[in-house]
Amino acid sequence: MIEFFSAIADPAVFATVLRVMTPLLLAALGVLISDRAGVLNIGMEGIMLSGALIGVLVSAATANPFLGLFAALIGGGLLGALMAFFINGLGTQFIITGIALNMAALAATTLGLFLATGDKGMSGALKSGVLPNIDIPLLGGVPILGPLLSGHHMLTYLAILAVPAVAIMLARTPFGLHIRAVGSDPKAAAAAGISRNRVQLYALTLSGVLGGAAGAYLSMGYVSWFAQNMTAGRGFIALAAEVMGMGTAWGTFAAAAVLGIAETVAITMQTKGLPSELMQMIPYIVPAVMLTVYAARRQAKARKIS
Amino acid sequence: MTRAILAGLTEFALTALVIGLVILAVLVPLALSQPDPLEVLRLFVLGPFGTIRHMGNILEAATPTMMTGLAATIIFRAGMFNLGVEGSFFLGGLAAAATAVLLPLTGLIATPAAILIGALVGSLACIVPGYLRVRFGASEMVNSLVLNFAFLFAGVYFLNYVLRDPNAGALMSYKLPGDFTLDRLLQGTRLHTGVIIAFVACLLGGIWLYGTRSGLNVRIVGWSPGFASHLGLASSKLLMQAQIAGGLIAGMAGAIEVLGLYSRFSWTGLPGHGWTGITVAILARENPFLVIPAALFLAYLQVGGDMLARNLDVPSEIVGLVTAAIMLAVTAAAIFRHPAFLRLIRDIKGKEAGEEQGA
Amino acid sequence: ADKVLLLVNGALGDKSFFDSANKGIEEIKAKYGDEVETKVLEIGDDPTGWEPALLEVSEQDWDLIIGGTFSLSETLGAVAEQYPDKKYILFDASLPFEGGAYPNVYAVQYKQNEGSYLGGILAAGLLKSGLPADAGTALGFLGGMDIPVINDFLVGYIAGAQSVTPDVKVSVAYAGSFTDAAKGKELGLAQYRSGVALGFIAASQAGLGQAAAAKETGKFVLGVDSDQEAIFAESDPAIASQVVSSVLKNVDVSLVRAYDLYKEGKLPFGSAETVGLAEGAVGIVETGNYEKLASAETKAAIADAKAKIAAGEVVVPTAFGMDTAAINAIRDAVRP
Amino acid sequence: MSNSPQMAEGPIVSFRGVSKTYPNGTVALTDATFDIRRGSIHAICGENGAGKSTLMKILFGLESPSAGQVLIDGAAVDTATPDFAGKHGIGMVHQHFSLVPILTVTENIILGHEPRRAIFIDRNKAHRQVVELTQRFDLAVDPDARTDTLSVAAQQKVEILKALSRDTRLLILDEPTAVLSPPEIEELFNRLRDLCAAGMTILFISHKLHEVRALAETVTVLRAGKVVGTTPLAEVDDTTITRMVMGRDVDVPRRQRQRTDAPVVLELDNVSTRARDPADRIEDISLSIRADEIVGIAGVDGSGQRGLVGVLSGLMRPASGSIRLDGTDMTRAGTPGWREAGLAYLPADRHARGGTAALSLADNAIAGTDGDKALQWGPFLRRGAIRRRVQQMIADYAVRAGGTGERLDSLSGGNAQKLIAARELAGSPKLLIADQPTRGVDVAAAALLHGRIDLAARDGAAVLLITADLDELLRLADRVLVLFNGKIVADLANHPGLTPAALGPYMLGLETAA
Ligand SMILES: Nc1ncnc2c1ncn2[C@@H]1O[C@H](COP(=O)(O)OP(=O)(O)OP(=O)(O)O)[C@@H](O)[C@H]1O
Ligand SMILES: Nc1ncnc2c1ncn2[C@@H]1O[C@H](COP(=O)(O)OP(=O)(O)OP(=O)(O)O)[C@@H](O)[C@H]1O
Ligand SMILES: [Mg+2]
Ligand SMILES: [Mg+2]
Repeated sequence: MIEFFSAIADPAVFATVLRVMTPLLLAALGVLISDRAGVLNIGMEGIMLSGALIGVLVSAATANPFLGLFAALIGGGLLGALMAFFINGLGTQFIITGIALNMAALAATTLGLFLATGDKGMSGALKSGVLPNIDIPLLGGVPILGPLLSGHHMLTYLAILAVPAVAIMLARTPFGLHIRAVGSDPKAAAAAGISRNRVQLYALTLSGVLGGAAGAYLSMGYVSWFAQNMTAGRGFIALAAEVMGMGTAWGTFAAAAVLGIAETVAITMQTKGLPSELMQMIPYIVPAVMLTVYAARRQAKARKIS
Repeated sequence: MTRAILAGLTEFALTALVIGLVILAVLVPLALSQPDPLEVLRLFVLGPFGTIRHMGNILEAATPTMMTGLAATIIFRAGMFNLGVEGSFFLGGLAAAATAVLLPLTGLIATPAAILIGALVGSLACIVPGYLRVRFGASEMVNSLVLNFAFLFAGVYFLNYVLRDPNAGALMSYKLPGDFTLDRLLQGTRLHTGVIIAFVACLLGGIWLYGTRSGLNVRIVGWSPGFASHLGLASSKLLMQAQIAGGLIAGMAGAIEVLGLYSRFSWTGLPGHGWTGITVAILARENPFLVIPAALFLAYLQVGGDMLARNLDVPSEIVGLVTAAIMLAVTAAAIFRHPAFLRLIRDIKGKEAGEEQGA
Repeated sequence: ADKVLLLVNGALGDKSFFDSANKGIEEIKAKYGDEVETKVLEIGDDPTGWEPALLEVSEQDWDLIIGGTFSLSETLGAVAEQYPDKKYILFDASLPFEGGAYPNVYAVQYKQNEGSYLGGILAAGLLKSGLPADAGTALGFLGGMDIPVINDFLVGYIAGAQSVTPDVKVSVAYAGSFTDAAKGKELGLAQYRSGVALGFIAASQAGLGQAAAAKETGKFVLGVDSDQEAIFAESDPAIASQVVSSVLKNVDVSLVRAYDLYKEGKLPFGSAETVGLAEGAVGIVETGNYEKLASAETKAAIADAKAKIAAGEVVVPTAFGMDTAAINAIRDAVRP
Repeated sequence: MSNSPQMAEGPIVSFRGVSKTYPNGTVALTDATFDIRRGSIHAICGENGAGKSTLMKILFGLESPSAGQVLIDGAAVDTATPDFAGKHGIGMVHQHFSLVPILTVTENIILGHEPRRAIFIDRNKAHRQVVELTQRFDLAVDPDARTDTLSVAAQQKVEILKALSRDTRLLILDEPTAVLSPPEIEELFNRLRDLCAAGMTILFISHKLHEVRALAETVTVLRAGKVVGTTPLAEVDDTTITRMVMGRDVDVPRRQRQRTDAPVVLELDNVSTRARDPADRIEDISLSIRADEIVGIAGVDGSGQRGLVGVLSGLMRPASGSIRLDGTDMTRAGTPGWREAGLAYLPADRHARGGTAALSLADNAIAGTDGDKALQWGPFLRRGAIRRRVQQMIADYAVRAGGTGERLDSLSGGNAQKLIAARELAGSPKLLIADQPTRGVDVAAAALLHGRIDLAARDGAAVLLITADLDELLRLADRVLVLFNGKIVADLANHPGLTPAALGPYMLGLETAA
């Protein structure tokens, strides 16, 4: 146990956890907002993928990575809004809508990449920028904590700041109240004059914005290009993280951190020569085990009380 | 009765019309960019019916998704959103191949034994998340989603360390012995007896769901757990039975796919037929009889898109876009609940109701 | 005109294998102009679609149908039997030609282990001299998946490195994906952290993730399949400067060579050839950073190895035919 | 209040030719025209499905009329615009609870018009507003409690507070008394009279004529979407109103018990449950019911009724005591055991527990008849036989339905309840539990259901009737037990002298007579 903590306190390992966690956390918070509004965003994977491509294309075209990020956020938001239009405007089921979006996004990003670069694999030929790491002025000098907390990617800080922001938004703002009301009982919310369609539209849009940021982190943070299907299932892991987080922002944060640690452990173990297939199972087994343990404990508690 | 059928046909016609419009909306701009626009439409729409072989391709592509669609239907009907079908399909194929490679079976029992073992092992991917839900209340959707990948990597590990043929140039199992195969049905295609199994399975599934007592009980448990407990139905047992049945069917589908089409096992990623099966189930409105046309329809789109990509300079990704658009269009309830449409259906049905009362 | 078709059972844009085959077709077209009509057809990575596609194109009026990979080989063989009048070229795999089988198929395979052997010499040589002293003490290898083709690169690479430094250490990892660049980058960073100075990235776009890690940490990568320094030369020079060289698998060269022979009527249908360094079908990039970084001694060692391999004096080990335990033994022997 | 003095004379609301056809083709209202006098308490009566709720939803801005106009203060208004109700000072207590269960009382009350500070909810101000509301209208609830932890009566109070929270001058109450006990109803009525005296206009919907009489001055009767008439209550007698509502006379006699010496069928000895929720908790309950005996349970909602039904249907196991049905020990039996032994049970929550909305009438009607050889051949269902059986049930219970293949949720609430009753009462049950059998059901359907319950008793069933409708209780029950805090506090033989008012003190735990 001590070994584990001292390993995590190693700035390099800690930074790995943060990097692995960042896209999961951004996406999972997006899923959280949609879920609390009663329309679980199954299309997160597709939104991330689109955000990743849009960010690269716009950043390459404008030579400004911040405009690229901005475009990724807008693009993600528009896709979220599009989902809301389909679900509430045309009455499609939210699961089908998400699956369809994922399918369409995979095809469309490949096509888009091809149209922009003449290449279906990756955008290496485009000169797209990366978003910067941020050194926190005073903190950087503090021993132990400084190297641990300073100098990470701007979207990592954004993701972590998004946790209290989402928590406060849900608990303390009228919009958050409306989200919780609509997600829990749309009829009752309607009786109070709150339009389910409008709230879900805004919630999915916001969810899409966070998904766009998660995608931009992959293509403008991790690496400086877009590659076909580069999200590699992170949108689905984000769904798992959100469910593990029990519908709260802080819980989602904890779940994303645990998944980040699991993946980091898997990566470190691989360099020690354990079979790669078994290491690749770790990030998938951990959420299943945690989910089940939580559920079992909740059940046991409920039984004890009644 | 006749009018009820007429009303059903009206709904079907509208569905077809909507799909037609969607295809046009996606394809027309594409077609116009081609030298011969009409050829694009002709190829996509009629191409799959052009030759026996292409029709065989449709059936071939629909065989696994009919069965995974059926499996997903049964699972969803029991009120669980268990996505283990994909994992079951993968494990079923792997276990069938392992049976063929590792067990000294020959003759007529060889293939059935491999399919049986494939079904049994494959069902695990549905049973585990189902059990964790029934026993502990853990979300079966998320558990099945992540466990699918865990099963995949465990399977690849098994393939690499146990089944791998070192003389093959890729990560592949040893060749499956000749007794482990399904008969081909049609020259020039790979259509095999599995397609008959798939059809029969869907029909039996439909008869079970709508025509038997246990099918009715599963539908009750799935739709309203409260009513089921009021009736004293053994909900947990019925739920698990549905997960087991779905898992067995999906595992069997994987086994049939491997034995019917391949001479070696070489999946190193999830093959995707389980995800398609989930789409099929939803398109079929969770009705086993409708699973057949829904799977055939998706296969038809697939074949049409492949033909476009093969014969014209059309990127193959267009199929993904068309399929996504059609999935949305077909499930867009707003179209089917539009007042004008409802009035039409009511008029057709209403007269019948009137007639019955008059009689 | 001759009609030549290349089937891509994956997707173009992999920056390696299929792109190289595609380049071969382009070179054929450039070389023969109006004498030849060429087309490249992507048939996707779902194996269920391959046989229908092969059957369909075999019905059409192509003279020469080209397809690659071991996964496609059995399907291609079965279809070729049904269309004896058509000619087929199978690359990167072979068929059992014994007893006159498949008289209309020509197969060509690559000794990628020979190319990566040179890569190994280069890497170990650079480790001795050429890289900054603080870069690290070990070599790395990042594979897309733990599969034979990739491991063939691995064993050649290790053998080459050992020929320079017998007790060289090589840290081996697999990304489990050829597209997950983020994962590739993390594995790369982990390797660099553990003391790796230079990693060989046989993992397509996932491998390029490690190139991004090299840029961040100031460490190095050895590219694969095509000149990966060139990919970033324009768009991201900082990455390009960390790519010491690339191990090449010149599918294009082998296809042009095969077509030349075909035109002369000398292509040996009904048999398989294995091409390597001697035919120029594999090799390493010897321009760019290689020029700058490699010491004269290393360059000489590479030239020497080329000659010896071509002469058959050095036989590079191959992962084909090795079982998993044997490969594990090799990996364990060099683990840092 | 935003009453403008110069308008104070004319009607506050006028409906002019209001019609409503729902998208599925249901014609809910045809040409409704009448006025509501400012400052009055105006009742609306009518059968199930007469269109009462629809009219109120239009006035509240939740639905828009297909034709016609609504005038407020004499001016035509556009309903169904966002915040219509807030703008015109209209509050509504909906027929079905419209509180969000996971929110607190305060959050529910401010929902849709939250006080803000910058972009945040001003929680202090919200809290103050709610406290002030509870004091002004003398309706005490804990502002910070989560709504789903409150009793039904407390939730009703929250509903009313919510309706009053926005400068309300017109308050709509759609069947607010259905879940309340008589003393609670009396308290509610006193509050409403106070509000009216303070200048508020109140629209009140109820199926119960005596309530309408007790509270309102004027009544409008709707039948099948049309206005039958609007009259001052003082000018009409009960039979006239009943005739207006029903289109004919209905008379509701008390039940006549046939045998008083029949054998005891159900016996409970000192049965207790341990449960956290008071509704599930019963203590030391002993009772026996004979064949052809209907025992009515009175009691404020949540006094242990659910626990009693739970142990008698296998949903809960008693912590102590014993239960016998027809001499067989059933103490530890589960639901299948109870059903096997001859339990029929009309659940109170009929939407969740009475049937499956998405399944056909036929499937719903034969659910739970596992092993009935007439309907089943091996594992297979005999569809023809089932259809004939269910058609017979539909005819016997006068269920208004399109056909046996229609979905259950195509039926109105009353018709669905008749179908559920037809299923439960098929065969001859030994024990019948009827939990709120006619809640929200119109008079004709209620009469039919009462007849069937009576018939089941005569056929030899012991009947346990749990109902909040004391008229129904006194009409049907042979004996009345009053539950309070999980205990039986009164055991009273029913006789014409027993009145709802007499039950009140027991229900509130002020007296005992066990
Ligand atoms: N949303 C809806 N869609 C379609 N039909 C509806 C809808 N709501 C109500 N109806 C129908 O409109 C008619 C009037 O319903 P409404 O709820 O106004 O009746 P009500 O008088 O309030 O009845 P109850 O006494 O049962 O509350 C009924 O036939 C009902 O079936
Ligand atoms: N959204 C809707 N769409 C279609 N029909 C509806 C809708 N809401 C209600 N109905 C129909 O309206 C009718 C009555 O609805 P309502 O909720 O008023 O029931 P009810 O008769 O009052 O019964 P209960 O009081 O038991 O709920 C039913 O036929 C129901 O199917
Ligand atoms: Mg009503
Ligand atoms: Mg009602």
